[in-house]
Amino acid sequence: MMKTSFILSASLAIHAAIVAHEAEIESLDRAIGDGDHYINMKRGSEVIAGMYNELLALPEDDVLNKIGMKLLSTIGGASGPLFASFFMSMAKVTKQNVADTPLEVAAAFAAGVQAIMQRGKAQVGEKTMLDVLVPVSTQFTTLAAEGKSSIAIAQALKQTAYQGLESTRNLIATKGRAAGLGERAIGHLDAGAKSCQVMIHTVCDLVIKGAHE
Amino acid sequence: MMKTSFILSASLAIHAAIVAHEAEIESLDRAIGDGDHYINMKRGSEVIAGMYNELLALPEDDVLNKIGMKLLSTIGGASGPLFASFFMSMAKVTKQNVADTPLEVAAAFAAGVQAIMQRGKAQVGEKTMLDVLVPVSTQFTTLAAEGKSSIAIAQALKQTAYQGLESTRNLIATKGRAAGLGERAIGHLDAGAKSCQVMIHTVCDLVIKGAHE
Amino acid sequence: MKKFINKVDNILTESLSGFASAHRDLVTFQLDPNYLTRAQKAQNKVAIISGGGSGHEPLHAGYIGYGMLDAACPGQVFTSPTPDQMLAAAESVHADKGVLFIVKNYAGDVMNFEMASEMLPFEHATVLTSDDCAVVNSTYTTGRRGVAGTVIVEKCVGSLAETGADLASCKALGNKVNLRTSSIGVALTSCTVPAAGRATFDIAETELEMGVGIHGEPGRKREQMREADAIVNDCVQAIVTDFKAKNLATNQEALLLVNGFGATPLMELYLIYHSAAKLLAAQGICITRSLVGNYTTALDMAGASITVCLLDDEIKQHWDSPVHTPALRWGR
Amino acid sequence: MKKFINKVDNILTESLSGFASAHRDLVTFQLDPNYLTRAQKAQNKVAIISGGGSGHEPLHAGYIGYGMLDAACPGQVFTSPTPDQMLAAAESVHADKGVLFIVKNYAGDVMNFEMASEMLPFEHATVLTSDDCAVVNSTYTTGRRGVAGTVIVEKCVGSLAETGADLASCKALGNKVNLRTSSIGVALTSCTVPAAGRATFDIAETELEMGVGIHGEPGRKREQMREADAIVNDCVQAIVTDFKAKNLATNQEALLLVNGFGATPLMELYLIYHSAAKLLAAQGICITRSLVGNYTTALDMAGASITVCLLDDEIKQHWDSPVHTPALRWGR
Ligand SMILES: Nc1ncnc2c1ncn2[C@@H]1O[C@H](COP(=O)(O)OP(=O)(O)O)[C@@H](O)[C@H]1O
Ligand SMILES: Nc1ncnc2c1ncn2[C@@H]1O[C@H](COP(=O)(O)OP(=O)(O)O)[C@@H](O)[C@H]1O
Ligand SMILES: [Mg+2]
Ligand SMILES: [Mg+2]
Ligand SMILES: [Mg+2]
Ligand SMILES: [Mg+2]
Repeated sequence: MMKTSFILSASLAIHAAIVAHEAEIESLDRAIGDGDHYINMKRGSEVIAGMYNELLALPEDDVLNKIGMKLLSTIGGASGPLFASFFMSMAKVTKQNVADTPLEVAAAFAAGVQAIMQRGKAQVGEKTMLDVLVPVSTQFTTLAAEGKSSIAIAQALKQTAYQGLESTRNLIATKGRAAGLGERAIGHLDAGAKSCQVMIHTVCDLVIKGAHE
Repeated sequence: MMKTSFILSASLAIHAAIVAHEAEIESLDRAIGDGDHYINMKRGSEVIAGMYNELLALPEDDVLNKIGMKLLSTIGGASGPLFASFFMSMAKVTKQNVADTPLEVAAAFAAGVQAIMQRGKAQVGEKTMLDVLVPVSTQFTTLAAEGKSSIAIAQALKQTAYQGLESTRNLIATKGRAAGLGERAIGHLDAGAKSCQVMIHTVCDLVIKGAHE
Repeated sequence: MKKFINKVDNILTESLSGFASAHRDLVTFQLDPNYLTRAQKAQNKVAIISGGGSGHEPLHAGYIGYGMLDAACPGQVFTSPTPDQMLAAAESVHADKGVLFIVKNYAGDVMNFEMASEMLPFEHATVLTSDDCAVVNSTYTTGRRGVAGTVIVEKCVGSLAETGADLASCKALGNKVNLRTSSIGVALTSCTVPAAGRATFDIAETELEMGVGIHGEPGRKREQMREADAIVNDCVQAIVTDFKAKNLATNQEALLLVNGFGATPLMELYLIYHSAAKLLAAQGICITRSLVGNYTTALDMAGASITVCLLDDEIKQHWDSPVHTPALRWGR
Repeated sequence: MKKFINKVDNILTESLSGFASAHRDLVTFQLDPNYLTRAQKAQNKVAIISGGGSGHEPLHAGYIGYGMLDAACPGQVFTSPTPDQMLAAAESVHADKGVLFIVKNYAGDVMNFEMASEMLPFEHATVLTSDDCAVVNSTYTTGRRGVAGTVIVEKCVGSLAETGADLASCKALGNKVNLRTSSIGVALTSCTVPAAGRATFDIAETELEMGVGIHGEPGRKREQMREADAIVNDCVQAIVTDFKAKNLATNQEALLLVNGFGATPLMELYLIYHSAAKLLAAQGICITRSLVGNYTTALDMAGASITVCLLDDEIKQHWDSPVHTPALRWGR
């Protein structure tokens, strides 16, 4: 399932999706953050898309690790080290156990999300990207354990990601820049949650499309 | 004609007239100057109006000189030393020869205008207050020499002052701040010319009103 | 957005190149990864390194030089720098007495410096600055933000490091200065992040943002614009309340820093200083050291912050000692 | 208009009081007539006095102190000070070697200083600064305006005066520096005079004013906004053309001052510096001295000016010599 070719296709699709959502992502971080999240995501996804040829011949875990390292030195801000930790941690799990079955991929994904939680010292409910990533990861693992097909899982996760994003709307932020805003953050979606939802949506679509081909 | 009581009435009327013309004077200096001419004129005329009681018992030349000195230390900018020189010079002439007849007043006025020209090293046609003051002074002397009545002179001078003001519209400035503007100054009236026109108009009205009483 | 720029993507390198060239006697600029160091490497001292998003100039690169920083790592505008910059800077200025990172307390800065620290092959420590008292409910959050008080921390720690003090002492002084420093900021306008091309927030002619940070994030509260004394009074009260909450005695000498955010003229900053010094005196805080100007900015934001640092003999000594950097210089 | 003020009428005294209190080791402020002097009166030297309308801070009061001015007379905002201020200041700082007035060439400043000079009971002279090369057709007018180059004149003359040089030498050096200095300014926005309460001119997001002075007067030309290199190139060309018109050889060392008008961030000023230094080098002018920051402002105007001073050994010596003022300090 998670072949190098898939990872690289996903990276191109993610870059395109981020760019397509410029206005939304940008305005969210402008409303309750400092307005740079879109630029950060674009800079990061662009650089990874540009590594396509360089990564094509490498094994999956190497690809994931190189993506993590590159994001670490490219994005900066809060999202940089978080996404970097995600990929570097996924790489470690994938190296030990090539992620082939949905259950294996779910385990790698869970390890990535775990790394974000550790690096950011944050939990669900703090109005961050974790409000998307944690429920998605939990459901991913559950559905995979139930033996659901990739396509069914992908369809479900799109939904979950969207719900996670929406859940940030009525939260007070206790992590990230919006934490300075107190109640003024209520009513706004979290920017990092939005870009995670967009990325998950994009990758799920890729899985669905791939399964149909 | 130019008694202390008249000078002091004129100073009150001038203060009121300047304030009444705030918008016009202010916007002219904002358009091709630095925007402070109204504030300068208001500060100056207010201080002089406030000296009413202190000046009431003094002889004319003393009053004129005190007004000049006070303006010198109150207005600043280009208009401060110019108006100060005007009054201090009028005072000198008045001391030598009490300005009683129109001709004597015209001579004192001419001396004041002369002092402005010397201090500012400027002539008619340079888009300054002199474009009002010089023609007014010339005509004042002419009409007085012709033996015209104060009221006739006052009526004529209002007209001349207005024409002088209008003459600044199509000039390029070669003195004062607008000199930096080149052709961009064309189409705008000069702020200092405007306040001189307003003051002359006001004093002439006072003369006309006084003659009718 | 009207700015003196060529291409948005090149602002940082062009500006940093100009900075390094204008101050070539003091600083050297390395590209890719970006970092700046003193022109002459210092020996036998703890290497003091700071960094953070760009847009706060002269913070931090303007404070490189004798008596202050050894290196600075500029990130993208309002975006924390990355660990590779910090590692390269540390590698370059490290002089066998360890490395001290001075980091403003923002999630991004903290995490990036943390990851750099984890990879650093030599002795190191970190001072987190968190002088912003605007976010009152601090148990709730990851802690307060580091703002203009960071300059005071960098000055004092830099001075101590110059004496050959060890890493632990430098860190301890940094923490002490940070504890005794409290700041709060007020914005009259938003700033415009060049890459975004438009103002981060909208604000009416009759409004102000109270308790803003230095990134154009909205503040704690949108309030009505009012006269300077009233605004300053609210700021001073917040600072004094903060000192009391920290159990710091306020009847003592203090340093008053009135910091412009970038578009507020000196005339207004000195007027704020006048107002703040009077109000602080009424609270028993006597101002004996002062700094007024643009020291920790938020691009082109109109606004200012007030910072008070409660002095003791040690802090005074290290504030007064000679410093020679592009943005702060005295005594040599 | 949003500004940190209480009553418009009190801005100046409140701000100057704050300034004097923040720098009480260096300056003393006298009220009514308003002037500022060094906190310690200097002896055995020509007294150097400057002054002008307020709104250009730190000019001139920020340059009072060792190696620069003895006193400064601040007028109302953008309005020349009055002769009584100058007389009182001269009386206070005069030390039997005469008084040198440094005056920016504006009708108002010139006339007020002239009237003060006529009343001054001791030896005196005046240096008129006129570094602004924006007004090309100068035979037409009362001459060019004095802008940011005034800082360089004040620094060099102040340094020479400190050596005990006589009045004529100080005046001669001032004239030389002024002759060898050329400036031009660009505004991106207007400023707002507090008493007027609104912007002096309107300007679109796509426009700039080329060749502005420092009072919010419109410049020589309204032009299309364009990239920094193109703007800077036009400025550099104007300056080089001016030097050529003055028959000054341009293949020599120079000082480059990139001056912010008040609301332009350092990031952009250093970017302008980068661009200007490159373009000047292409013309054979090699920048060996630099100053970048808000040194001669126009309240809250966004914009910047570029000043080039062609150096010789004497100017270099007096630029490099120690100076200790609120706004410029090095060497002590
Ligand atoms: N401690 C944290 N844990 C998880 N996610 C976080 C944390 N802090 C911030 N984030 C996420 O990062 C996003 C902001 O990223 P970005 O704008 O790129 O960085 P910065 O906040 O430094 O400007 C937030 O919207 C939030 O989702
Ligand atoms: N050299 C001069 N001779 C005569 N009048 C002058 C001269 N220079 C300026 N003025 C007048 O002064 C007016 C400006 O006065 P004001 O705005 O008070 O001073 P400033 O120009 O210093 O801001 C101009 O509109 C012009 O009429
Ligand atoms: Mg952000
Ligand atoms: Mg004016
Ligand atoms: Mg950021
Ligand atoms: Mg003026």
